[in-house]
Amino acid sequence: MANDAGTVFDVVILGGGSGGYAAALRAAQLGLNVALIEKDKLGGTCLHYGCIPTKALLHAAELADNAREGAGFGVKTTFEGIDVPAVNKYKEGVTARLYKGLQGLVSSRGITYVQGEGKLVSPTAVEVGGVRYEGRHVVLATGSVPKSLPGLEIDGNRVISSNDALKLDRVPKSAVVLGGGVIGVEFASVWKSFGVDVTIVEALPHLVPVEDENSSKLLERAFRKRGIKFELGSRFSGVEYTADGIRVSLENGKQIEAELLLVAVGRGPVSQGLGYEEQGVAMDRGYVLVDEYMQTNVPTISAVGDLVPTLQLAHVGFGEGILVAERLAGLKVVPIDYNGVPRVTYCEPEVASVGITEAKAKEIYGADKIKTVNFNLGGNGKSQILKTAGEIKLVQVDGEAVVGVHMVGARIGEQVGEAQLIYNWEALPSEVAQLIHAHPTQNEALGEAHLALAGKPLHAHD
Amino acid sequence: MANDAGTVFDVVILGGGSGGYAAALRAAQLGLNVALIEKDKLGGTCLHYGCIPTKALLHAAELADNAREGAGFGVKTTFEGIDVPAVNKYKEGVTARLYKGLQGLVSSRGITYVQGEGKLVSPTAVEVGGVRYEGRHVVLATGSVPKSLPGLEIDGNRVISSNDALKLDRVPKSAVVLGGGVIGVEFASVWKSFGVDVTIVEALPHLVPVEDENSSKLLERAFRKRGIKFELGSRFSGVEYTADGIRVSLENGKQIEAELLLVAVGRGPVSQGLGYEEQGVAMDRGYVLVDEYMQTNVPTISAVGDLVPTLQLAHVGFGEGILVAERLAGLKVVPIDYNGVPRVTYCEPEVASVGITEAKAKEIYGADKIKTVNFNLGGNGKSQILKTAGEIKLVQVDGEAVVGVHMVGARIGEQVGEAQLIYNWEALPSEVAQLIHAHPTQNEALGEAHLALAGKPLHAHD
Amino acid sequence: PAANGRPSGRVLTKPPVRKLARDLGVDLAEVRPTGPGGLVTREDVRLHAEAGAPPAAAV
Ligand SMILES: Cc1cc2nc3c(=O)[nH]c(=O)nc-3n(C[C@H](O)[C@H](O)[C@H](O)COP(=O)(O)OP(=O)(O)OC[C@H]3O[C@@H](n4cnc5c(N)ncnc54)[C@H](O)[C@@H]3O)c2cc1C
Ligand SMILES: Cc1cc2nc3c(=O)[nH]c(=O)nc-3n(C[C@H](O)[C@H](O)[C@H](O)COP(=O)(O)OP(=O)(O)OC[C@H]3O[C@@H](n4cnc5c(N)ncnc54)[C@H](O)[C@@H]3O)c2cc1C
Repeated sequence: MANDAGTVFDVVILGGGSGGYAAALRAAQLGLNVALIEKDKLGGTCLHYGCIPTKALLHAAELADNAREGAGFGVKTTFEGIDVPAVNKYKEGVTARLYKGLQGLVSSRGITYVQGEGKLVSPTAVEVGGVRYEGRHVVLATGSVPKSLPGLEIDGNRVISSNDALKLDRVPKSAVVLGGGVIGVEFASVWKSFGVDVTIVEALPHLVPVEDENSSKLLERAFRKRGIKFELGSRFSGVEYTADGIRVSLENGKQIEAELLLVAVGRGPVSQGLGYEEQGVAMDRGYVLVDEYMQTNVPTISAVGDLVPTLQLAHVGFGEGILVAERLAGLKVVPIDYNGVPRVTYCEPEVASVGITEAKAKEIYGADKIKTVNFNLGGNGKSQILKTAGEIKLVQVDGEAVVGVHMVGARIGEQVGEAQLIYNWEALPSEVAQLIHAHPTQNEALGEAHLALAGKPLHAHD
Repeated sequence: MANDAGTVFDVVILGGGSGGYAAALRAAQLGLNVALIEKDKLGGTCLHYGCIPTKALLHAAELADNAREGAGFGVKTTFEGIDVPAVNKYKEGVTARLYKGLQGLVSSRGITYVQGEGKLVSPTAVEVGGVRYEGRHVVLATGSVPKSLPGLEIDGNRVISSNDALKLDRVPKSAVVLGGGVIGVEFASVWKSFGVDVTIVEALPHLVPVEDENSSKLLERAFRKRGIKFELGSRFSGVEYTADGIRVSLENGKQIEAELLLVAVGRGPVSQGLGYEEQGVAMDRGYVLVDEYMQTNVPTISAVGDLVPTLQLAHVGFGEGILVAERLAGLKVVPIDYNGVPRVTYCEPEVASVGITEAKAKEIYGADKIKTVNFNLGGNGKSQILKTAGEIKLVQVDGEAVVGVHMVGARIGEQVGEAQLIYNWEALPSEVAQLIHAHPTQNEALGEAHLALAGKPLHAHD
Repeated sequence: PAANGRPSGRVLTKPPVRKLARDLGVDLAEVRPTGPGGLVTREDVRLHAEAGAPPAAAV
C-alpha cells in the first residue's frame, strides 16, 4: 500500500535525533528513498538539550576557572562572574550553527523531512497528522527523556531536569544534584565553576559508578579539592519546599538545603502510546529489543539510539543508525562491539575510557591473568603545564592485548581516539610502545603507559 | 683499558639531553652499566631551554587570550597584563618538578652521572676534567645550539636567541622574529598573546615551510586574523641598532623597527673541539653521520638526537636513544620510520602532522594516484565550542593507506597520537571509519575525515 | 625504508599486524592466513618470517 502521496519509501524513520538522522543521511547516501519524521527539532536531544549545550557550558566553566587562577600562571586576570544571557547566547549560537549545517545536509541529500508527531500504524507505516508514510522498512528512533524517582515530581522550577537546567536564567546560589552519573557530574562541575555551592547525592558507593573504580576515586579526589561536595552510598528519601528553595532528605537521616534540586537519575525510552506494542514489537521496560543488527522481532522494523537498551551515547546512535542504513541498502555489516565504544565524561577533570574495567576483566579472565599499569600524569610535562592531576590506567590480559584504557585528567577525553584504535585493533603494548609519541603532549602519557606495560617505562619508575 | 676508577662501563654517554638520557635510562634498565656525562643540566635543551619552558609560555598565552575574549562566551573576565616574574616562576616551577623527577630516575636506575664537560679521547673513552671514562661503547649526544646567519651577531640583549627569549625580564613592546619555522612561530604566538607587536620574516614563501602547504596557508590565515604580521619570501639583509631598539632591513628594501630581534633560523650541532674528527668519526657540516641503527663509521661509537641529521625533535632523541640502548643490549631493533614520527607546532592555532605532504606523495607515487580530503573543523561541534577554525587533511595513495595527516586548529596537536597509529599501522580509511568516535570531541573530526575518505561522510557534504 | 613497502594492499589483517609484517620484512600477500574469515594473524606473520622468506627474485 502506498502512502497518501503515492510513494513507498525505502525507509521511514521515526525520530530525528542522533540515531535517526544518521540512519537517514547514510541511507540517502546509499541511494535509498528516505522519510525522516521529527516532532520537535532535527538533531534531537544531543544537539538541542544534551551533548552540545552542556559542552558549551563546560567550556565557559573552564574559562571561568582559568580567569580565577591566572595569577598562578603569571597572567593577571580577574573573574567577575557569569553573564547568564551572554552564556546562553554563546551556547545557542553554537547549537544554531550546527543545526543549520545539519538541516542543509538533510535537504541536500534529498531526504523527505516531515515535521510532526508520528505513530507506528503498521509494520511498514507511520502516520503523522493523518498522513500515512509507507516504507519497505521502518526505523524507530524516538530516543529518551529524563526520568525521575517514584514520588519525586519535577516541577521545572525548583526541582528540575537537565532540560530545565539548560534554560536557567540565573546562576543559583546552591544546588543539590541527584545522581552522580555522567549528566550529574557534568552539571555539578559547571555550576561549581560558576560559583554555585554544589552537593551531589549518589546511591551507589562512587561517582561515575560504571567507570573503573580507579577513575571514580580520582574524580572524587579532584572534586573534593574543587570543593564539590558529595554524599555517596546515600539514598534519596524526599524533598520539601522551603521558603526560598528545597530541602533534600536522605535515608541516612541527613538533610541538605539548597536553591534547587537537579534530578539526574537517568533517562528512559520514549515508546509509550506510539503503537510499538500494538504492532507486535517486543519490548522490555519501555526499551525496544533488537538483535545485534538492530532489527526487532518484526522483520520490517529496526530500532536505534537511546530507545534500545545499549549505551545512551550520541555516537552509539550514529553507529547504530549507520549500521541499519547499510544493512537496508544490502551492504555487509559488522555488529558493534559496545565495549569498544569510547566513553567521555566532560567534567573537570575529564574521565574517559574504552574497553572493560579491571573488575570486569578479572571476572571474565580470572584475576591471575590480569595485569594493570597506572601512569601518573605527574610525570607528563604537558599535564604539569596545565596543572592537572590524573592517571592513565591500562588493563591487560595474559601479557597480550590491552582490554581496558581508563583515564582521568583535564582535556584527557581527547586521548580516547588513540585508545579506541588500540582496543579495537587488539594492539599489543609493545606495538604502541614502539611508536614514540610527540613531546610534550598529553598524548605521550598514553605512549608512556604502554611503554611501562611493555616493560620499558621511560619517564616512570619501573 | 679501564678508566681511572678501574671500571669499564658498558656504555659511556656524552650529553644528558633527550637523546642521551633516554639511552642511559633504557640501557640501565636492560642491565647495562652506564656513565652519563653532562656539562650543564640533566634534561638538556628540551627541559631547560626548549620544549617545556616554551609550552608553559604558550599555555600562559592561551590563558591571556581566554581572559581577553571571555565576554564572547558569557564569562566576565578581564586581562590586565602579564606579570613577568610570576610567569617565569610558573615556567621554572614546571621545569623544576620534571627536572627533579628525571634526576630521581637516573639515580634510581644506578647510572653513574658525571657532571662536567667531556671530550672523546679514543673510540671507547671520554675524558672529563682529567678523568677518563672507558666504555665498551660510546654514545655521542651533545645536541645542538641556536644558529645565526653570516654577519648577524646575537648580542643577547637586542638581538637574541631562543635561550635569551626565555629569560626576558619584560614583555617587549615589539619584536621581529627572523624565521617562520617551529620555534619562530611559537614565540611569535606567545608574544602576540602577551600584547607584543610582532612581525615574522621568513625567506621561504610560507610559514612552517616543511608542513603541507595547506597547513601553512591555514596558519597564515589564522595569524593574519590575530594581527601577527609576516613577510614571506623575504630575505634578511641586515640589522642596525636604533636609539631604543633595532631596525631590520630586508633584501626587498623593506625596513622594520622593533624593540628586539629574535633570531630563530635553526639550530646547529654541538660537535666542534670534542674530539669527534680526531677519532675518525665521519661528519658532514658538523653533523655526525650514522646508519639507520644510529651507528657511526666507528663501530664502537653511536650518535643520537640533534647531533645527527634527522628531525630535531625531543621524541626523536628519545626514540634514537632507546634504539641504541636496545641494540647495545643485544635486542633486535627496528629502524625508525622518520615519516612516521609525529610533529607538533604548539602555536595558536596548533599545527600537527604525521606522514608525508601531498606534494611529496605526488612526487613519490604520481599525481594521479593521490587523493586528498579536507575536513573543515566548522563541522566539528567541539571545535565550534572552542571557536577555533582549521582543517584535518588526509593524503591517500591508490585508494588504500593514508600516507599523510595534516591538521590545524586549537589544541589539535593532541590528535596526532591517533594519526600516528593510523599512519604507522597502515590502516585503511574504512578501518578507521568503522570505529565511531566519541561525540562531541575534536577527536571525532579525525573520524569524520576518514569517513569522508571511505566515501561515507556523516557530518560533511559528499 | 617504508616508502617502497606501502601501501601493502588489501590483505585482510588488523592494522598493527601490517606494521609487524613491515618490520619483519614479510610480504603479507605471501602469508597463509589462519584467522577467522581469512584474516592474517600475528602468529601467521611470525611463522612466515621464521620459515624464512623465499628468495624474492633471482638476481
Ligand atoms: C544533558 C545531556 C548531556 C549529554 N551529553 C552527551 C555527550 O556528551 N556525549 C554523548 O555521546 N551523549 C550525550 N548525551 C546523550 C545523547 O544526547 C543521546 O544518547 C542521543 O541524543 C540519543 O539519540 P537518539 O536519536 O536515540 O535520541 P534523541 O536524540 O532523544 O532523539 C529522538 C528524537 O525523536 C523525536 N521524537 C520522539 N518521539 C517522536 C514522535 N512520536 N514523532 C516524531 N518525533 C519523535 C524527538 O523529538 C527527538 O528529536 C547527553 C544527554 C543529555 C540529556
Ligand atoms: C625553543 C625550543 C623549543 C623546542 N620545542 C620542542 C618541542 O616542543 N618538541 C620537541 O620535540 N622538540 C622541541 N625542541 C627541540 C628539542 O629541544 C631537541 O630536539 C632536543 O633537546 C634534542 O635532544 P638532544 O639530546 O639531542 O640535545 P640537547 O637537548 O641539546 O642535549 C645535549 C646535551 O649535551 C650537553 N653537552 C654538550 N656538549 C657537551 C660536552 N662536551 N660534555 C658534556 N655535556 C655536553 C648539553 O649541555 C646538553 O645538555 C625545541 C627546541 C628549542 C630550542
